[in-house]
Amino acid sequence: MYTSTGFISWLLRRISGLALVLYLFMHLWVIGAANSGVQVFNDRLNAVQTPLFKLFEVALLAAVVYHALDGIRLLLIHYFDLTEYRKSLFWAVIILSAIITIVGGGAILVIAFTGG
Amino acid sequence: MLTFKLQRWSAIALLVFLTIHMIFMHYVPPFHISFDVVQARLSTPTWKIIDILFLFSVLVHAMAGSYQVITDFESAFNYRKALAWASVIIVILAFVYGAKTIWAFQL
Amino acid sequence: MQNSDVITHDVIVVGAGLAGTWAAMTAAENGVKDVAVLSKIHPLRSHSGAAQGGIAAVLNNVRPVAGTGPRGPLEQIPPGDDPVDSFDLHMFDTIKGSDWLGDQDAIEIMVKDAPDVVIQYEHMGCVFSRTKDGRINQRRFGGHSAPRANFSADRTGHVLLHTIHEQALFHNVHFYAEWYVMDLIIEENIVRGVVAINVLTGDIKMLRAKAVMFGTGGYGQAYKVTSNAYANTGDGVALAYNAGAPLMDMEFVQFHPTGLYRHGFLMTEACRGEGGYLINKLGERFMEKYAPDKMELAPRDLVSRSEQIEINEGRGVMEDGQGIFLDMRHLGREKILERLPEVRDLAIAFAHVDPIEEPVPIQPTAHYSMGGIPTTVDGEVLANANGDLITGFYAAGEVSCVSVHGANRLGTNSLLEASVFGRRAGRAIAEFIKGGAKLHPVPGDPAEKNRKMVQQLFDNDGSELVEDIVQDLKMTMTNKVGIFRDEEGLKSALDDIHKLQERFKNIRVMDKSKRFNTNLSMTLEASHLLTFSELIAAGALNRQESRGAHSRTDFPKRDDENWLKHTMAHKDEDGRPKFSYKDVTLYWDRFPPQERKY
Amino acid sequence: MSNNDTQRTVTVRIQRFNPDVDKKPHMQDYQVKMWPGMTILDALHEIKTHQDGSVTYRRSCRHGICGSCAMHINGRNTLACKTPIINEVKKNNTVTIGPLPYLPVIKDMVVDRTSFWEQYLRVKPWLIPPDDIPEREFRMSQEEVDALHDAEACIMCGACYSSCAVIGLNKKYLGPHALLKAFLRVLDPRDTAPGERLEIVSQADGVARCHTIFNCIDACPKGLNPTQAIETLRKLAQKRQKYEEAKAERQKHLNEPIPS
Ligand SMILES: Cc1cc2nc3c(=O)[nH]c(=O)nc-3n(C[C@H](O)[C@H](O)[C@H](O)COP(=O)(O)OP(=O)(O)OC[C@H]3O[C@@H](n4cnc5c(N)ncnc54)[C@H](O)[C@@H]3O)c2cc1C
Ligand code: HEM
Ligand code: SF4
Ligand code: F3S
Ligand code: FES
Repeated sequence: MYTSTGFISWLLRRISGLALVLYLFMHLWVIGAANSGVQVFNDRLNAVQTPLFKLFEVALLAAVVYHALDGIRLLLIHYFDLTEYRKSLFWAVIILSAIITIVGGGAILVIAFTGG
Repeated sequence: MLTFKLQRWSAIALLVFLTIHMIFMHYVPPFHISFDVVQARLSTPTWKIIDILFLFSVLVHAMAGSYQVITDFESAFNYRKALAWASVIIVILAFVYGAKTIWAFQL
Repeated sequence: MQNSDVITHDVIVVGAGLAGTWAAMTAAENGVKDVAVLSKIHPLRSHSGAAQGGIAAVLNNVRPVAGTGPRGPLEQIPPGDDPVDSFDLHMFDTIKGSDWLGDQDAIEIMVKDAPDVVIQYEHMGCVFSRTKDGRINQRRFGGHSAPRANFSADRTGHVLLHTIHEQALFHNVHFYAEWYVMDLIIEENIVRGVVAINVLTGDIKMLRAKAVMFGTGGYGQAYKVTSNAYANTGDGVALAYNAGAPLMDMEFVQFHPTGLYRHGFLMTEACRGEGGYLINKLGERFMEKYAPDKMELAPRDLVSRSEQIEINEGRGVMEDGQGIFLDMRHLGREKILERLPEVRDLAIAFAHVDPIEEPVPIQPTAHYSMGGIPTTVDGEVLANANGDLITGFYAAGEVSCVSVHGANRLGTNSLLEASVFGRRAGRAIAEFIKGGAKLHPVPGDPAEKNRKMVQQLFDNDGSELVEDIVQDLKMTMTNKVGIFRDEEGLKSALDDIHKLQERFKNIRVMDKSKRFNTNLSMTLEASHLLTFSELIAAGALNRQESRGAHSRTDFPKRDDENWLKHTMAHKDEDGRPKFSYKDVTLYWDRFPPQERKY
Repeated sequence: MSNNDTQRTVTVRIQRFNPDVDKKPHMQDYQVKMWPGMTILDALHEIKTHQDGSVTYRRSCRHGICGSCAMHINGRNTLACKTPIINEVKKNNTVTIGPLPYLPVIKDMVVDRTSFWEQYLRVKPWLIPPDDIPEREFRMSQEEVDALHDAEACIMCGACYSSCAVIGLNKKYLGPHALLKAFLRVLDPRDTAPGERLEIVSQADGVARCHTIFNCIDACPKGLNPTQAIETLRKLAQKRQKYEEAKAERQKHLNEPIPS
């Protein structure tokens, strides 16, 4: 295996992307309960809004944030010919993702445990 | 090339929709989501259009991405026509199902 | 002979450098369907790709700015202005460079074909550096009295090689990459084919052909400090000699003045062509003493000798005093980055010196083999000094000796030679094949003979390591058959070589496997080094004069009366070389011999 | 670095594999005495010629221009002949050398490059020139030449190819080297088949399969940038017709001086 920042970013992007796809279909199923009536919908939704699921949501947030920022990085490189800045952009994405995940994730947890 | 392009366009669309979605679903009160909350929001047509477009772009993006991941393997690459059709069908089915769900909130 | 073991083609070219590939491509272009090229390394790895400086041709695109002298800036020649360069001038420079040993008919052909070949390269996609108005750019080179080195930054050979290889692929030439040719079969003065090892599998096969062409390159690996690739072991000359062909002017080996100190890699002559200085320990531009007019841009033999004198007299640089400084700082960052990027990389990687900021330590390095297989101007190999031919056998490029370089080659003339005479050989081969050439029977089973020979090498299990013999040979050649030579040294060199040949009988091949056995090919290469080194030393011993790259301290003068002739070496029955001599073709009225001063 | 330091003995750890006799690759250690300026290739030469003749690798030019000696040194693809050994000696006094990744091993550091050359052939590396050939050279500006720099300087060593994770998964991908070659021809003002070439690179195994992993740039021992070439090809492929027209227009003036 040949590693470099580019390779790591690609691996993380793949993993996060696939995780998001998995989540997407689960999400569709959860929301899809609306087709079976109000009660079913609210039950299913309550089930996924317990504190445990909130932790899971933070992980999800990390995945989305990283994937999206990395996607932005790629788009920037594509359209503005920034291959020379690939490394600094990679580190920028990592740092930004960490910050957003901590702040955003913290907010989710605070909201979850204080009840908003 | 088509997959590649779909992936980028849908990514740009997602940047908009996903950001809206994340902020409104998770960081704007009420924080506990229930049928009524969703129905209240979806009663405005703008929201309905946004959600449908969001659904469409995320499905395209997700399936184009998955297709790319799978066909990167040489063994799957040889069946890429079939895989492409499968992806298209999944996108259509999921879209119909999702759109139906969004419609369901009109009740 | 088992049939599955025999491969047959119309034409077999050995060597995929510029000479071999040009011949193959041209033959195919001219209607020969079945052309195969064998190369012991992948074609694109051939040493032609290492050439840096340029390829000579009178294009008259560029001239010196009026009144700025021999090292001043260059400018494009505006349309309609008078040309500065001419065929006669290029011829004269080449002849003078060759110290009048070059055959002037061949030189004339090369010079006149040159613009056409360079333009053909350009039309085939070669990316040359350009003048302002979009023509091929030209630079100065040592010994050339006009800017006529056409170049692509400092990777000219690389670009030419890739271009011609692509064209050969386009013309459906079949390449056998990594096939090592180990035997040439000539019987009754008619070529029958070659025996080669498929390096990947270790299988040894007979390859038959109506015509065989050699473009196997030079033999610089016989020296300790060399600019040459590992692959330049003179296989071609040794194989031809062993098969009964003569070799010509082997004693003329060119030493390049600017090999990177200790490593020998080339710092192209373009470093000086672009204006670099040579400086000794005292900070003097010592070329003032030796070539007041041309200075650093005198021909290579002269500059190398001057450096060696400085070194011998204690004015060398570096710890051991064996170096000279090449100073390019005054060229400026921009020019170095644009014109000499690869050279700068080399200096930084291997000498830890950035030419933009510091002078680079260099020393003379073995560089080019003027001698080789004698041929006509159409690449047909001569059987003897009388001019008889070996039917179906062709050669071109550094392995051959047409002879356009005589006693000393001018820079940029050898890419040209390989291209011009490779192309001519290709055309001649096409004529030969279309004229009804026959596939001649192969007597005996040469492949089996070679298999046995290899088996014997494996079984030998002696006590000598091949590398020790090679290193001793390199020391001998460098110290005794190097830039300066004398009788005593040459005799002792011959003695050394004979002893080494004896020691070689007692070698051990460490790797005995079939698959990709480079230990075996290195062993065969070592035997070739021992074969032709003997000819260099013996030829040098016989030639009692100093001419071009051959410099005898005991005979410091050129002697046209006795030695204005080519040395021809034949393998005698006892396995030792037998010498005869061949006249040089001179146009007495146009280019009579003169004293050579720069 | 002191003299003592450069002349010490180092361990060279080589991945050995001869499929005829070995079931799987194994590591073998050799001790080599360094000298100042010694390269990895020099060390290998020392081992091969004095210690173990069966250690196998490709090499020719010794100075980074022929592309033979690309291998995997301390986890990086690079040219053995251009790498001073002193730079690679790790804390445990060891240099680790193996074959280029993702390619079938023929023997030790020698890898099977068949797919590499096949992809090179697929992009039709040769120039397809205009029908009417002038007597003299085609006119090109130095800027047009400079634009081709990376593609023209490529020595086809394969360091990029065998670092690309996509190649690791799928040998049908054209790969950075072949795309760089395609780039050379597409941008060359003299080439008349940009459309055909862009068609080739837009197929499913062409530019779209590059996931911008950048290993190719990081690996290239010549400091070239195949990714940028791929990006450019992607852009041109999307406006193929316009580009073809622009090029046809440029080709009308191939025979005229570049205006200054
Ligand atoms: C560092 C350097 C820089 C140079 N710069 C210049 C320059 O700027 N200008 C210039 O004009 N000249 C230059 N030269 C000289 C010039 O490069 C060579 O003379 C020329 O390229 C020789 O070409 P060739 O085709 O004869 O042989 P090569 O390119 O050496 O090709 C030899 C071929 O023969 C094959 N071969 C050899 N033995 C065997 C065998 N036993 N079996 C199968 N195949 C075999 C090899 O694989 C190879 O393909 C330079 C030389 C060097 C060393
Ligand atoms: C703002 C949001 C997003 C942006 C900007 C974005 C951007 C991108 C980009 C540019 C790629 C191409 C990568 C490549 O070709 O190598 C990609 C791949 C992918 N994306 Fe997204 N994406 C976003 C959100 C999502 C979401 C929500 C999902 C899941 C549902 C997703 C799933 C995928 C998958 C599976 C891939 C393929 C991975 C790969 O090829 O390596 N993306 N994304
Ligand atoms: S791009 Fe660089 S790494 Fe790739 S083949 Fe060319 S020179 Fe080697
Ligand atoms: S490593 Fe491979 S994926 Fe693209 S950027 Fe380079 S070719
Ligand atoms: S030996 Fe030629 S690139 Fe290393």
